[in-house]
Amino acid sequence: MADKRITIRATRFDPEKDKSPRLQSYDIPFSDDSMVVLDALNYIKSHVDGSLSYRWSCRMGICGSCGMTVNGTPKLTCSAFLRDYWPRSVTVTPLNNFPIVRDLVVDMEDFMHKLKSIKPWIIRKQEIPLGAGEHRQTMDQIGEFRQFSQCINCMLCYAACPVYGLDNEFLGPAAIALARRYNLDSRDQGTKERLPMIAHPDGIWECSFVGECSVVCPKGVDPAKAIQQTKLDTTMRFVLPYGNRE
Amino acid sequence: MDFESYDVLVVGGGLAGIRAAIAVVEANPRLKVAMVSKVYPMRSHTVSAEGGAAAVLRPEDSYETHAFDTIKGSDYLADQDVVEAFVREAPIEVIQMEHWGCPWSREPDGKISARPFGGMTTWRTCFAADKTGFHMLHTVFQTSLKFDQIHRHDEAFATKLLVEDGRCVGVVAIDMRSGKFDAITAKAVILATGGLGRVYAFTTNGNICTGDGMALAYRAGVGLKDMEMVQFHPTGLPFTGILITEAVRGEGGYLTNKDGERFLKRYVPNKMELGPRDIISRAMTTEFEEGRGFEGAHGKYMHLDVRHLGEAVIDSKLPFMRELGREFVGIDIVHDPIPVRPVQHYMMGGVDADISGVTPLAGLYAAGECANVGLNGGNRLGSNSLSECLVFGAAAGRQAADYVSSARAPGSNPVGAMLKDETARIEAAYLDKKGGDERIGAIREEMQLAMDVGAGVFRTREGLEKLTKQLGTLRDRFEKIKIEDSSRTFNTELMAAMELDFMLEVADVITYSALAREESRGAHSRRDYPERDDAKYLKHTVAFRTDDISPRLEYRDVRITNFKPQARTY
Amino acid sequence: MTEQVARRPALAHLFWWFMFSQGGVLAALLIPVHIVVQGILGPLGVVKVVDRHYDTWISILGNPIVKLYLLVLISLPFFHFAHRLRYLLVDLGVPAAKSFPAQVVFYGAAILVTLVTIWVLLTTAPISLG
Amino acid sequence: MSAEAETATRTYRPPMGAGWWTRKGHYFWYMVREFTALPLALWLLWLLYEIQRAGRGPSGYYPPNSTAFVIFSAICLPFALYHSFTFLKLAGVILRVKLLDKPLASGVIVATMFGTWLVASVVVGAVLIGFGR
Repeated sequence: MADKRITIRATRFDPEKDKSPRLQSYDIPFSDDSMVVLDALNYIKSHVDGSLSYRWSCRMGICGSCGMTVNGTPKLTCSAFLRDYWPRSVTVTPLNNFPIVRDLVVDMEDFMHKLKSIKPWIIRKQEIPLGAGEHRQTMDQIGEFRQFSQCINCMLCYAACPVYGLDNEFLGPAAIALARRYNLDSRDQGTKERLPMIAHPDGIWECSFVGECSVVCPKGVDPAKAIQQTKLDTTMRFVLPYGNRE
Repeated sequence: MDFESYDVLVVGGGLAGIRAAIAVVEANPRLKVAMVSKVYPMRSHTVSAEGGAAAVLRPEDSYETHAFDTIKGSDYLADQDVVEAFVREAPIEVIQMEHWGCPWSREPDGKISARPFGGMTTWRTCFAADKTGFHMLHTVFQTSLKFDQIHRHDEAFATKLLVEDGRCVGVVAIDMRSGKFDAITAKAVILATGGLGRVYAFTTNGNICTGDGMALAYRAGVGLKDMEMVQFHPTGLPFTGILITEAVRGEGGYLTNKDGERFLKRYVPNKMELGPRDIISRAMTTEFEEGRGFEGAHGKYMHLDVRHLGEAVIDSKLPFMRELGREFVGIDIVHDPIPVRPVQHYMMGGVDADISGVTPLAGLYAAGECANVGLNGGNRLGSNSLSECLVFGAAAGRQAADYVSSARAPGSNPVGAMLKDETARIEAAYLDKKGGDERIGAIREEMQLAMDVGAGVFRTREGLEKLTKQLGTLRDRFEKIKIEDSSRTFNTELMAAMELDFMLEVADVITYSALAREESRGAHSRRDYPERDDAKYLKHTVAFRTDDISPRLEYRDVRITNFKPQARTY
Repeated sequence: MTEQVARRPALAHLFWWFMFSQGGVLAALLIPVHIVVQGILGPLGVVKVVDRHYDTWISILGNPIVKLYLLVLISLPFFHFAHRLRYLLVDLGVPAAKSFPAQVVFYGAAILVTLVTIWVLLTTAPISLG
Repeated sequence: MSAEAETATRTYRPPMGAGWWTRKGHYFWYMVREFTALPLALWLLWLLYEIQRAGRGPSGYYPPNSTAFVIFSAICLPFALYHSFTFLKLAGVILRVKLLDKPLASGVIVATMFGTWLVASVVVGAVLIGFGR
């Protein structure tokens, strides 16, 4: 078999030198059908151009660091196979809607603040002592929130969300899905405490249900569903006479 | 010059590091904690742990059996007092995780469920489906967000421990975003930087597992203990090394060779697929050598077969495995066997630390995979490591909190000088260096392949000696590296160079420690010394850095309490 | 984040979203059949429709249940439309559509349509149960 | 990362552009969904006008039958159907209904929504046609 090759075009941006990002082309061997886009970037960094910067670690789709835009779609590059693009070229750009720090690295500090703001921890009126053992929780009760607990904070949903792109004040898909994860946990009593942040004008109400967040989510979290359900539940709290309860 | 100063500084943002940070502020809410991590904490490699966390929670179980299983699993190299304390603390920590929101899988009555695991005589591995590490890490990280006393320095790479008057008072770290060097000072430092799997080519470990904390401590004069004990997990996916959890076997999966035979009957007839990792990895390697493995595009492999478990069990207990199979191999594990082969997975050895994480250097503590507190000995049992991170992370945190109540704050004068020296060293060695022509990537790949061959599942004197020479050559070539990236902003090439520097250091320690242990114990299997030798080697290896190429090795007796060493058969 | 302390659930947003969703359901369930029957089949003469003759039309418009139905049919969807069109402007790059004055204009228009509908329904045909 | 470092480095924020919704089919169809509001609003305003016209008395009343009006309705109809289809489907996906303590599958809820649509259409259609002459 003749040596297969593939063209990778990657965003280059060094704030110390460049005014704006540009694309650089690399022609590299596509030596193994199991190669993913991340392998291609690693090949470039090891053998062609050591200055290409990007984040990655687990390369098994769970650490959430290698999210980039691949041919226009937000993807985890560790599970985007080159064979699905070849013989076309692959264009790798940073995740949309985030400030670019360097090359393929984006600034996600905004999310880190938002994550904290929704109080993603178990809130209880009365803590039970460790000696009393575990809270009882059935698999059905876990089923209520399991889907929303699968978020790996990879930021693909924020990159896909035009509402966030148009206005970064929007709380955003992952943060709201995680708030819902705790609200639905039978051990948690903090729904009311999270309400001011969730039902804020920059919270759930800003979402216009484009739904692309759920399309790109690599873990099936379905943040769009989480947001609409939270809108509905929050509304019911106030509309139904018995709704505003804990 | 003023530096950001804290009471306790935690290096590393994985399960052990975050647990330690929380333990500090729980012990004393007035303490200020810094957490320095080279990645955002939820990217830490804990996230990839799948199978579960061991703890005695069921009434039928007992501390004694958990302790015995762990000690036998360690091939009697574990310190038995440490193991006995560990098994008592583990259930408390697992309950603590439950209170913090970890979605543990449950029994019908709502209690935390458990599954069987390799080397454990009963069901005691608590799990959250097959994403246990992911759920635990996100739970503990998100819980840590409620403590305003914990100040995070995300994406900051620690390059050196600051040592003043014989005590550790902080680190020099480079902020990836700005490229700025900073001294972050504290009265105590807890290392929780994880493993070193990237020293090997075929590993389950993420890109970030480069042995940083071990190298930092080693360079500060602290010994590295039992570094020859490298765990190879029997079931990694060929090519990627992605881990297929031991829980697959725990839930009843079969390992079969190319004749369709469950070959483990020749090696661990009583435990079969639930044998310990070191023995099963050797069994697979032996089968490969004797021609009974499958031949694939990415080397030899075996089949891990769960088809008989049925879709319902797979989807409730092993959903992530099905996802990984689909995503990365293009198979549905409900209908197809999974190709697997042994893969580097875990480092039993690490920074010499005691039962409370205390190291010989005052003010320095260590916990998690980067530490060796004496729990895992020659072979760690699956699902003990997540519990270890919790138990010993918390212990180190409490101990450090106690220590800083009486320790004085570091002075800024010597720290300023040390920061200047370290900045100058890195600039001279990497950033301002001219004329190098060696690529980091090339040296790293050669090191990894050499380690796979020389310090793998089976070792020999010839292989290890050859490896020391190869590593020496690579070290020489490393002096001539070229950094193409001249930017200060998010310079991942600079970070990769410093990581490679650390890896070459720990690779050396692994090799020399392995060369000196002339016996086979746990994961350390010498072809030329196939028997365990309790008379000579019922001892920990402790390696110290010297100015010479090879480390100085000391041996320390293993602490035996209730379990006399006996033949290890399953 | 100090602003967090001051944050309260946005009850106005909650109310308008509630109206939006109710209007959306009604529009989805009812509008297509009206368009098909009154807008296409009737004018083309395919079927006989109640608004084709003055007396059938005026008599059904006199029915109080019909009046109520028409009020709901016409006014509620306008709260849906107001919301969507406001965000359509946001999507097209007009962030001013998020502002309070814009909310007054859009939701005010929906209220206006409601008032006009009430007036029209009350003045068109006298209420009769015949 | 410290606040100081954050301000020390410059970042590049790519502009979003008002044409973002043309980049992807999904975005485009979302915009179409939102746009349905406009034709539907116009059609309802026409209906309101029709009702008002009936109030002017029998002498000037003529049934609505201009070609332009049929064309206008024919244009509105696909938008109406698209709104109904998307709204009912999405509402079905987000609604959580429990029956005997078991959550109902969203497929069942979506089917119920479409069933309700069918029944409502038949009833309203029957009244509009049944009282016609």
